[in-house]
This record gives sequence, C-alpha cells and structure tokens, in this order.
Amino acid sequence: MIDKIFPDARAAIDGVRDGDTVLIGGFGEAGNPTELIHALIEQGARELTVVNNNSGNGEIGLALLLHERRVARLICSYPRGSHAHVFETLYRDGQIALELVPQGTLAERLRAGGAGIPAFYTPSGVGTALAEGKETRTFAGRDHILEHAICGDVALIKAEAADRWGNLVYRKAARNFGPVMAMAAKTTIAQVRKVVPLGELDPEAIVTPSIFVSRVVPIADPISERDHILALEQAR
Amino acid sequence: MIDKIFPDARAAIDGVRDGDTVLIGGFGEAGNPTELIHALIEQGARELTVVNNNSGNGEIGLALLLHERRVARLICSYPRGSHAHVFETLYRDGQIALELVPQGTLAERLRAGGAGIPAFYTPSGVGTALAEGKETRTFAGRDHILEHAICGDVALIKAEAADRWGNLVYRKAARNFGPVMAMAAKTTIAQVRKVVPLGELDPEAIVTPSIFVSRVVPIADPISERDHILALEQAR
Amino acid sequence: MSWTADEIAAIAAAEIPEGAFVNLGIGQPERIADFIPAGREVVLHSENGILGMGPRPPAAEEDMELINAGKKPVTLIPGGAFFHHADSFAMIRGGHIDICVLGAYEVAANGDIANWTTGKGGVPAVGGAMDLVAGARSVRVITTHTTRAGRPKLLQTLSLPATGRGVVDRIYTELGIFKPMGEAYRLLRAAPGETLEAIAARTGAPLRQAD
Amino acid sequence: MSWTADEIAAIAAAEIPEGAFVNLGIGQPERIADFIPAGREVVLHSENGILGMGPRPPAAEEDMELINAGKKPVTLIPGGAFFHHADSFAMIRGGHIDICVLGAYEVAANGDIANWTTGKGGVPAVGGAMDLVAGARSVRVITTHTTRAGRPKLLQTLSLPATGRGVVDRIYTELGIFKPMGEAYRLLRAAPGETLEAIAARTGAPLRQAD
Repeated sequence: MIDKIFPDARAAIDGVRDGDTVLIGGFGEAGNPTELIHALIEQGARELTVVNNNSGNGEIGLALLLHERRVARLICSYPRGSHAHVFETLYRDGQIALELVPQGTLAERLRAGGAGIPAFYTPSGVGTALAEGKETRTFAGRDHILEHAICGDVALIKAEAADRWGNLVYRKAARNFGPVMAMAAKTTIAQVRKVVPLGELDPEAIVTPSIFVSRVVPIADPISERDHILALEQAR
Repeated sequence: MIDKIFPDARAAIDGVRDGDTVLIGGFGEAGNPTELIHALIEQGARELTVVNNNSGNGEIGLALLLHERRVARLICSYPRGSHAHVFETLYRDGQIALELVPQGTLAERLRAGGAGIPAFYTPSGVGTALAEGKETRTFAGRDHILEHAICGDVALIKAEAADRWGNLVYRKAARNFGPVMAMAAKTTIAQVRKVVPLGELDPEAIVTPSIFVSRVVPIADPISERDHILALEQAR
Repeated sequence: MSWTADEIAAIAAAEIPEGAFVNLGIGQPERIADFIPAGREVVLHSENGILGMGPRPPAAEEDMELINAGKKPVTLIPGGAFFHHADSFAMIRGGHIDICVLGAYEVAANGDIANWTTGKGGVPAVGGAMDLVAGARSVRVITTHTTRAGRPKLLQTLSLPATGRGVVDRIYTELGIFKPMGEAYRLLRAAPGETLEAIAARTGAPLRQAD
Repeated sequence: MSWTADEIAAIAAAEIPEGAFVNLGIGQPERIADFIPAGREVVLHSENGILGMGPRPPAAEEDMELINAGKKPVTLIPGGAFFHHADSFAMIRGGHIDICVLGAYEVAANGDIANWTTGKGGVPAVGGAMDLVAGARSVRVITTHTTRAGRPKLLQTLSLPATGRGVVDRIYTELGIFKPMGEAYRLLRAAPGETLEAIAARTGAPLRQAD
C-alpha cells in the first residue's frame, strides 16, 4: 500500500545532506512550512542553498535556519522586509550569498525545473542589472534573456490537506510557490493541516497530484508567524 | 458589469478573420468545441491555421471544417485515427499542410505562448526527424532542441461550467488542452454545458481563471461525437 | 493647487475601464482600489496568486493566508480565484494584465523606470516589479513629482538602476498626468492652477503641451 | 515454448514496484494493467491528463470524457486526479514517470527506438511517444520478437525513423527479457525451452547471456 504519511516532521526530513538545494515554499506569512524547517534545523544539514521568495520572518522558520548558519546561499526575489532582520544582518556582514531573481522568473525557473525544460527565454529583467552576464536574444523584435531551470534536492512546502498518496490541496494565497516547488525537487516533503482518506479529495480540484509528493506530515496547528511577530514586537 | 456570456455560438465566433490561427481544444472525443466549430464554418473565415491534438473525428466539428476547405495548415501531434478519414484524404491529395509536433511539445509551446515565453529548450524529439533544422544545445551533458511558442488569434474550447466573468471548470479528461489554449489566444471563446452565478465556482477549484477567457456560450447538450460516429458506421 | 494623494488615486482610477484586469503596486497605487467608480467592475490581480482581490477585511476577519503582494490581509470577491505563482506570473509575463500601476523612484522620458533599488547598498530586493513592467499591457506610475529634497523624479535618463526599459506609458503626480514621448514628456492634464511652465521647472526633461 | 501475450504482460507487470507511476502505451502495453499483482498499488498515468487510471468500465458506465490515450473509456480510482496537458507532459518530460512501457516497430542495441512511423508515407503521427521516451525514468518495450515476415525487431541499428535515441532499457518479447547494452543485447531471461542460440538466430544484433 502506498503510504507517504510520516509520523512527525523530524522523521520526514531525514536524509537532507550538507550542500543540498532546499526549496522552501511561502510568500510573506502564507504557506511557510515552519515546522519542517525546525525539523531541518534539528536534523543538522549545513551549507545549504535555499530557494524562497523572501528571507524569513521574525526569528522562526527560515529566519531561524539562517540564524543557525545553515544556509550558504539564498536564491530569492524579495529578501527585504519589516521582519527580515536576521537575513539583513547576515547579508550586511557578508555571511551569506544572495542571488536575486525577479519573482516571475523565480517561479518559472522552478516550474521549468519540474517540467524538464532546462532553459527558456523571458522578457523580464531585460536591460537591468539582473540581466548582466546573461545571454540575450531577440524574438519578434523584442529582447529576451536566457534563464535556467532551478531544481531542488528537497522541497519543503505547506499545504492544507493531503491523502496517503500525497495529493495536495492548498488554502487561499498559501498556495503560492508550493505547486512549482513540489514539481522541481527530487524529494518533496509537505506539511499539511489534515490528512484525509484516499478518494476524499475532489479529483477535479487536486492542485498538486501525488506524483510530485514524496512525504507528508500532518501538523494540525502550525505556528502562527503573526503571533510570533507580535510577541517579538511586544518584547522590544 | 462584466458579462462575457453570449447568446449563441454564431454571435460568440464573430470577428475571426481569414488567415487567423485558431487553437481548438480536445483530445480524441473529449473536449471538442463542436458547436463553436460549426459556428466558425457558418461565419466563413478561410485559410486558417488550426492547432489541435488530432485532426477531427467523423464528419462534424474539425473534420467538417477541414471538409469545407477552410484550413490551410494543421499543427498537431496525432492526425491519424480510425475516424480521421476527412483529414487523411486531404493530406494524401496535398490539399492541406501539416506540422507534426510531439504532443508534450505542442502543449508546452501553447503554454509558453500564454506565459510570455517566446522559446524554450526541450529534450523531446532530439535525434529524430522532427528535430531536423532545429537549433540544438547541450545542457548538463544532454542535447536539447529549441522550440518556439504558439500563440493563437482565437481559441475555441469546451468546458463544463462558467460564470459571467469567464472563470472555467472542466470535466474529467475533457480538460486536456483547454487551459493552455485559453492562455495562448488573443480571444478565447468557451462553450460550456452550464453558466452559474458569479461566486458559485469554488475559487480553489477554478481551473481557467477569468483573465484567460473572452467569451462564453452555453451549449447545454453538445453533440455526442460517439453517437455521430456510430451513426456514420451504421450508414456504411 | 496640486492634487492630493486621494485625488491622484481617483484620477488614475477613473482611467481604468470596466472589465480591466489590474495589478496595483504596494503603497500609493493600492489606494486606487478605493476610488474605482461605483458600479464599474474591475478585477484586481495580486502576484501571489489571487484574481478578484477585495478590500482589507475587518480586523476580526483577517486571514494571514489571504494577503496581498504587500503581505497585508485582503479579501476575495465573488468571481475570484486562487492559483500558483507560475500561473500568476504567466498572467503578467504573457500580457494578460491590462494595467499595472506602480510607484517609482525615477522615470525617464524614454519610458524607463527605476523602482527597485536606490543603489545605495543595503539589501537589494526586486519582487515582481521587473515582471510587471515587462508584461503588463499598460504600465502606469504614481509618484510624487519630486523627491523630498525637491529633485525631479521625471528625468531625461535614469540615474538609478532600471527596473525596465521603455515601458512606462502614463505618469500621475500631484502636478498632472504625463506621457513619456522619447525625448520629452507630454503634459496630458495639469492639476488646477498649475501651468506648463511651472511644472516644466520641476521636471527633469522637456515638457510639451498635449495637442 | 515462447510466452503468450498474457504471460509477457504478467512478467512486465511483476517488474513494476509498488508505488510506481507508470505510463502504459496503447495496445499490448495496456494489458500490463490487468496483471499487476493483487495488493500492489501502482498509479497509472494517461498523457491526456489522468493519474490513477482504472480499468475499462461496464458499457453502461462508459463516459467519453474519461478516456485513455488510446481514446477508449476508462475509470478513475480513489486517489486519482485530473490535470491539463501541459501539466501532464511536465510529469513526463520532468522525469516524474517512473516507468513507461511502449510498443515498438524496432529497437536498436544502443537503446534507440522506432515506434512512430513506418516511413512508408501515409499520414505521419507521433502523439506523446517522443516525450515519453525522452522523459520517463525507465523506458521499456513490449514487442513481438520478429515481424510477421520473420524479420528481427531487435536490431543493431534502426532502419526506421527514430522516436528517441539511447533510451530503451528493457525489452519484453515472447522469447525473453532483453537489455540493450550498446553493441549487443543482454538476455536477462529466456522463455521456457528457449536457448541463447535459438534466440540469437532471430535477433538482429549480438546476444549475450546475463552474468
């Protein structure tokens, strides 16, 4: 019987290796797999390359992973923010490498990685500092740059519900990077609020089909980043 | 008030011009917008380039459009079949041009057209007759070929339900090329079994968001290709 | 007498037609949503996977899984839909967004825009800005006409790193509505009491009257 | 005594592990689905947007909007999902399909396969074959060992137009199970009563015994 459900986050995270590329879902406070990241911290892998739209909020999740000095390089579109002080300090101190990527290019490079497309041309970023050193080519009179796929060794994502095959549905704007990161990694690990019996998810409404998911961990009541940040602010 | 609902197929099809590229959804008998194609025949546009996975079944829909000699060129992956006699005759007589494309490349070229990606590299077809004349490039030690986006002037697709904004859901394997064709055309026209009030479609389960749809026509009880083909076979 | 921020938002809103799919940048552009004329249906897109974005909810109904690009809680109106990031940017890059309205540090008379970095060091961040200016059918800018120090923001050429080249086709400031024309700006409309000459004196490139 | 078509299907099925995502080509490969060992969960993919494809339904329940790649009615089992064509081929091209099993006109000892055109004119058609052979992690072929005229189908090099190059890693025929090794085939298993020599005589490239 196919059963991708793991008992806890620590068990699910097993096997991440030093130097791995880890895709981490989430946009702002929505969709961050905080418990999986904490399990990764416990697990101990170092020198990671992390792909995430932002750079962590407050002092939990990705921010804590950065604080613990596990990340050598961050690939992201928007590492700035009112609660991004952990990253900002590391960056200013030259303790972390940053590859800045336009958000749509980041999403498309991940999808390409999942779809077996090694590279594609895009108009985004043409004529800017982020296009420097990139191959330029004209299609239909318009300049485009060549961008390469991003593949991950591991993806850590958060979804709303899963079944034992690993089919996933998300909730509202917490969907964001989850589906493309699930496609782009060798091992995709999803934390979900609930696990439902096989056949309960509507086959017309499954967003990430089981083929893209390796392991599922139920985390019924994930950490609220908002509560964490409010507590941080009150403590100051 | 946004209202993309048209009273009938003939009204919805208005404006197709001679020489247009028309993307037509469907795979086998599932998802073919037969009534929209019949309206296109009535409308009269000629010298069309048609993109469809197949080449029409029996003597209705795309097969009838071909029979009426409105199509100069077909871009497709699988024009052969037990009910593809109309195309086969035209092709053998040199009356229609054919661009044969691997099915996944066809789908991806359409998605690229819709996503603003003018070209991408793919491993599909490398080393075959269908790669002849195409640029080849090696990524990570593996050969790939460059494929270009397909954009349509018009897309004709069939979906299950729509609202007045043009949000679409499909039914089972009739989804097939509908979503990518909807993205790739300047004007996307969908025939749907039913129109539902705005807000009734689950926002988590909408497959084609309204932004990709221009016009919607309710066709409650579309022609059954299977019945048509059975009738054809009995008549022989 | 220059326009207030609300007046500028209302003017920009008035130029958004019914049925348009619109992406509003963080900050001043977001205010446009409050001024869409009553009864006119406009569909707001948020880059993080929302079409049909509605106003900020009451505090008790805030949901941190329903946030906008600025990471603030929003709502979904009937007809709205959720989708993933690659689909969201397919909408943007693929030319499906009719109008985006952005803030800017600088614009140039050739349509260049700079709004992602002041080039002064610190942490660089780009988000979806480069995709939006490359992909939206009409790229519009709302900005103060000059910096706090009084330096023009409408320039001949950018001094800051570009977000995109030759993309801006309309600029709204407290002094008027402008269109980049290549070597110069065209003044499409002046705020009440403002003259071509007075505005030109605060603009970093030649300013011409609309025909 | 060579294997029957059902025996070949059962042998190919036995080599599919639990949890595998599998695409079965039209015709003989489809029969594999009937021989998956009881209790072993395998997820069948159909290129037209189905994961979790089940068997053909009773005639009264046939639904022409739930068909397989061969356009025949099928069913969906619990856990199944529908998706669009670009997503379906992202699964294929992206290396997510563990195993595909295809028919073939010819295979070559270097792993080349020809299964899309006999090169004789008529209407050419490729479907998803080139994507499948380029993308599936393991490409397996089920074929008769020789043509009806008795000509070998396992060749040194293809005589027909290729579907893909260097992709096949297992071939099932009525005479045995074979692995393309570059210059020769390796006989992994012979059908009962068949010998290396007897099979080699009907094979178009050198045949070696497995170690």
